[in-house]
Amino acid sequence: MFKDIFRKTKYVTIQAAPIQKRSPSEDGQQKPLIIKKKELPDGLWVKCPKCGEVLFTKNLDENARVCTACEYHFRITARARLGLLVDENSFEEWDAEMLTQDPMEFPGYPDKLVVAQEKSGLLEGVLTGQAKIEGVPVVLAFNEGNFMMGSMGSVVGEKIVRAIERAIELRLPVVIFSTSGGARMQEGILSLYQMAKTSAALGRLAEHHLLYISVLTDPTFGGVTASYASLGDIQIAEPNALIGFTGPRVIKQTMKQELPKGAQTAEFNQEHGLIDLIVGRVQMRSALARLLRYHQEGAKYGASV
Amino acid sequence: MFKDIFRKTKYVTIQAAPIQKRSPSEDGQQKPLIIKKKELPDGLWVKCPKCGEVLFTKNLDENARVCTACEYHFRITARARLGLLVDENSFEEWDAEMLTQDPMEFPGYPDKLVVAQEKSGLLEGVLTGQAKIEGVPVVLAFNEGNFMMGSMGSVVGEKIVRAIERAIELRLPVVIFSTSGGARMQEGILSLYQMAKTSAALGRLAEHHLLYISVLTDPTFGGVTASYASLGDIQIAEPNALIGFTGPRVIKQTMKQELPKGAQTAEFNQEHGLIDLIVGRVQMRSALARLLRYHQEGAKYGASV
Amino acid sequence: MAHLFDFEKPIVEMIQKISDLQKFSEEKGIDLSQQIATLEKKVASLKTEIYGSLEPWQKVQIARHPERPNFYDYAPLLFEDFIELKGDRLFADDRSVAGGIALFHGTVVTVIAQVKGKGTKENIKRNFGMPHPEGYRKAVRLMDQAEKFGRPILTFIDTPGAACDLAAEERGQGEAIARCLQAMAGYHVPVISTVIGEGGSGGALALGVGNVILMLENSFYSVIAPESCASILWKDTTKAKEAAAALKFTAQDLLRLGVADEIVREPQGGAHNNLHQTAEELSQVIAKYLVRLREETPEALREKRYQKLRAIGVFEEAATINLEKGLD
Amino acid sequence: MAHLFDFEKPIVEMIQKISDLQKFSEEKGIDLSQQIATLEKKVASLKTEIYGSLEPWQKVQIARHPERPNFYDYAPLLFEDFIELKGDRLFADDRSVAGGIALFHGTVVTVIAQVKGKGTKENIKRNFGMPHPEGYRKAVRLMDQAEKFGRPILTFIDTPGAACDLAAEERGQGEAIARCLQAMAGYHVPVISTVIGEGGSGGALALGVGNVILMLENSFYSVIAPESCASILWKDTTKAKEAAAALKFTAQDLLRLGVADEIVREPQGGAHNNLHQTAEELSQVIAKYLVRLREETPEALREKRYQKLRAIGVFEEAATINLEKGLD
Ligand SMILES: [Zn+2]
Ligand SMILES: [Zn+2]
Repeated sequence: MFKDIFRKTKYVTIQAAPIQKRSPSEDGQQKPLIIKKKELPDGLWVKCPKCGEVLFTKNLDENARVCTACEYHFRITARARLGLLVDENSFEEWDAEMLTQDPMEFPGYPDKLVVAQEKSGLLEGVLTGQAKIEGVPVVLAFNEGNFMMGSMGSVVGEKIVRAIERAIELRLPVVIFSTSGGARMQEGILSLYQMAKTSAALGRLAEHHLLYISVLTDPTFGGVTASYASLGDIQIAEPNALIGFTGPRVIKQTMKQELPKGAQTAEFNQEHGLIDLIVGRVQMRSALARLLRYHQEGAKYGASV
Repeated sequence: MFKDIFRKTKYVTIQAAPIQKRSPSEDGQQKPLIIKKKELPDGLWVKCPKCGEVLFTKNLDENARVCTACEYHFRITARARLGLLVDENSFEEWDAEMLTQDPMEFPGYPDKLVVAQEKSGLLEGVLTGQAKIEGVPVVLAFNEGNFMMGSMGSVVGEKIVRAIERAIELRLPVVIFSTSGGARMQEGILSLYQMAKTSAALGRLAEHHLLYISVLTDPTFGGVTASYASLGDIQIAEPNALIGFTGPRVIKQTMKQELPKGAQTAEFNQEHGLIDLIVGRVQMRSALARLLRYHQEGAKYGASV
Repeated sequence: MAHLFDFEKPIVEMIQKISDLQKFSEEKGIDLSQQIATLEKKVASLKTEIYGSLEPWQKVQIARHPERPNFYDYAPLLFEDFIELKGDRLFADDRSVAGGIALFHGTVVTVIAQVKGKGTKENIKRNFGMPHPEGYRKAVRLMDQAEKFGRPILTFIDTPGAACDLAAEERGQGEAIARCLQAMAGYHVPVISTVIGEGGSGGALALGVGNVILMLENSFYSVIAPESCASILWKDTTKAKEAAAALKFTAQDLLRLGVADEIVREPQGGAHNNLHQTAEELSQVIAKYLVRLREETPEALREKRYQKLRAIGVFEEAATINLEKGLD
Repeated sequence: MAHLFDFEKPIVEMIQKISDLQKFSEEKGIDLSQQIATLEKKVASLKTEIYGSLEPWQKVQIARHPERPNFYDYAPLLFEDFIELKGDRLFADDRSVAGGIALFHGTVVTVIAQVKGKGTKENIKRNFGMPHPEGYRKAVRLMDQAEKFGRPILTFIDTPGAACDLAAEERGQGEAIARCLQAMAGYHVPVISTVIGEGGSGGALALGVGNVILMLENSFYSVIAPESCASILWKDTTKAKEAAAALKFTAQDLLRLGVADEIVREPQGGAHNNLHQTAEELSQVIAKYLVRLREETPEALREKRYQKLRAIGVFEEAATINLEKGLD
């Protein structure tokens, strides 16, 4: 299933202006934006980093890139998640052409953006839009881990806020899949305030009594954990996903504190009361469909599902 | 100061029917209700149980029965608290004539009530009414520790709820001084539900944006801690007061767990985030007056105090 | 009958006698069917007699029966679907409180339940059904969502009481219970609370602020454990039986006192003798009240719940005696 | 000048020279008043030059000055009365966050502030001004009360960042900050946030959702600590100076970027050189904005705060370049 749907949605055509390099050192040298088609892993097999099992790529893809031996969840792209989740041809992408600027003229940022665009096949680190899951309409956002580690800059914040605001207009629930290293340093204070902006928008959604499901995937840290990823009516995590505010390396460096084994996993977070459900990727679609269905407006008491 | 005001309010005249003994074993033997005048301690001196200092009763009374050497707070009666707190002649008592029945026909309850009435000089374990503190009108309730350890039965619950409901009508803040061993066993499930009843009434007060200050005094436990005593917008405790849900003896017996030194004190509770302010009895009146003044309706933003 | 109560012995002895007779009849080829039929009738009437007149202390034993069905036994029978949601978002997930979203007779509801374990290992995990503050905070979190999304709330009470240890004190057990009480009183959705086993004091009450309060036939709901009451009254925990009678905490007492609205029938001898039958009764009674409550407006649901609480308590004022509904 | 920065040395040296000349003049009875006056003028112009063109990294050093006034220094000067209220009601009282009710220019306000300690002992008590989740939860609790009672909210930001240890992770640091952000965005009362020292990333932002955002002249407010940024960019924490310049986090930068609304002047050399003067400036600027905000309706306060947040961010759509206010 995974592979087919993946194929259907993989080759997206992006028609937008490339990032403009503003760094004076590179004046004039505008490098055209190349959206490379991401290939499926071209090897015939891959070794599971958790259990060491050698897996055929075909089998792995067919199992949503979840190890068939130990259920280790390989990281996947935003578009792959989308493909796994939504009803065929139901996805309408929003704000695909929004582009990052370099407001701080931050050293090396334009180059990093170009690399990220090439690596991810996306113009920016989040994919937003509207779709149906088992027939239930929903607004969706997916962080793209291959885009500067899913970090949140102005575009990511703005696209997420717009998606939430449109959900309010359309009276639809929102599901956001997070994968992020946190705020995007290169956009400085503007990046930081995207945390407040997205949290505020979700506050408005809540006032409209609309459902928000946050799905945390490996890894989710920093400014994203400290904003939209933690504000779900329902918090779902993929098994074994690492989730936290401060990364383990930083904790070790600054606090000279070695985290215990299993700290910051989805399971650790659930034990500490922060996660409602741990749902495997293969079961995600049906789990979300049930939850969405039970929160449809007609499902309020007095009516039946 | 303490002594004078105490004298003014000490000799209350209670005109109400005595408790009716309903226990069949004591049929006919109605013991008349005697409200004994509570005498001031008749010795000239008393020894502080904390620091061992020998204190002259007169000095102790003049210091609100707070040890002049170590600030140990001796327990005091509801009426004594009232005297320490409110503007002269400003107190209007409510529901003074409400009497407990014996709905469960609980063994020995009528006798216990008579003893409690004699010991406390009150018909039941709470004193409620309206008064002014430094000119600010307020609704007040005081548990009486000498009445069956300040336990909450139907009358205590009902009087507190009525006081809260009248505060809503009058748009006044509420201050409740708690001292209690918990729910009153002898009234069974009816006693238990007074917790829900008082908590629900405070919920209504909150919806009307009226201030509720809970003052916890030594000791406050059980059903009172698990209801109105914990629901203050502002939680104040007297120094060293013991406050908790389960008493230390029961924890020791059931859990074989010895509490660490200082557990369940006001200071322990403050460290654990449960108490806003620890205020000595001598400073209580002025502290409450400030808080009440800052919450007067005119003090809302746009106006000055 | 793995766990046998003393008061059940006459029944078991007679059943044994029938079994012996059958064996004898088969071995010897003697027709004893008439004698056996007579004895079987006697068993039936003995059961009716014994189980129909259980003393409070005997009900306590049934309510605490190690094989008494807990919430997780009922859930798959009561609900077409149940999605458990975890955590208080603050400190931990308390396993003595289960909560989530369920489909009940086609309606989406929020469910909150206290859960005792079966066996020592599970009991330790679930702290013997005694919630810590995080359990009550999880309950409030999930019930707040029920309010947000307009779902009825079903609570299931089954606890010896709230956790009574240092950790509970440190994290504000009193505050957690009080907030739960206050929150439940304020909701605009239907709330139905059912005591399915032990209803142990404030820890049970925290989930008991319903528009409707139901009790399984052999459950009890008490301000204090009978042992503790005996210890206070007579300095003697072995007098729990007497205390049980004094506390008037059975389903029948609470119905009479106007606190409980209806008693849900259990199979003869207790719910553990027939889980499916108990679940079916429970399902029907809850559904009946849910249908009624769904007729009410949100404001009326809240106001009537408040008035129900408001009316609990017996006292007199001056000469007037205040007799609340349900009290004779 | 107990703590001296390198860039202050020329000033100190010249002051020393003046002192030497004065001593010499007195001892020898020679009139050097003209020379001294000249030097004093030079000191003044040197101060203007040095302090008027501080580099970002120098501002970081002033903002982190061990003697820089903290909230507890300002409180008695800013407020006619301040009643500190403690605790999150859930777990603990976090001493790196102070909160309470204060009288400010005759108006009752709710105050929330991050507090670094002075000296090692106090710093340990206050976790170096790095709040744990309970600090943010206390803030939300107290701000919710401000909303309930219609009080304006003043927040004071001064933290290297939120606590970054296992305990913070266990108790949901991310959740606590996120809730704080969401809560602040929703209030109907005026909210004024002032960065008084360090504004360290998400931990600072948590108190930064104001209708008005003010910054002391030598404060900074950054998405990441300059040392960490240098470590990521150049694998070299000693390049913090370069990182500080790249991050554009000074008060002047934030004013230009449209995030900060006004800069509160500090005495020459930094707030630690004159607490009273700084407090007076701070008081006047906050009061000015409070008067303005009090003109607004509750709905407008909330809506304008949302729109202020909404406008933060720079991006382009297709050919249209979105230029937000304040950005040139
Ligand atoms: Zn594997
Ligand atoms: Zn003493």
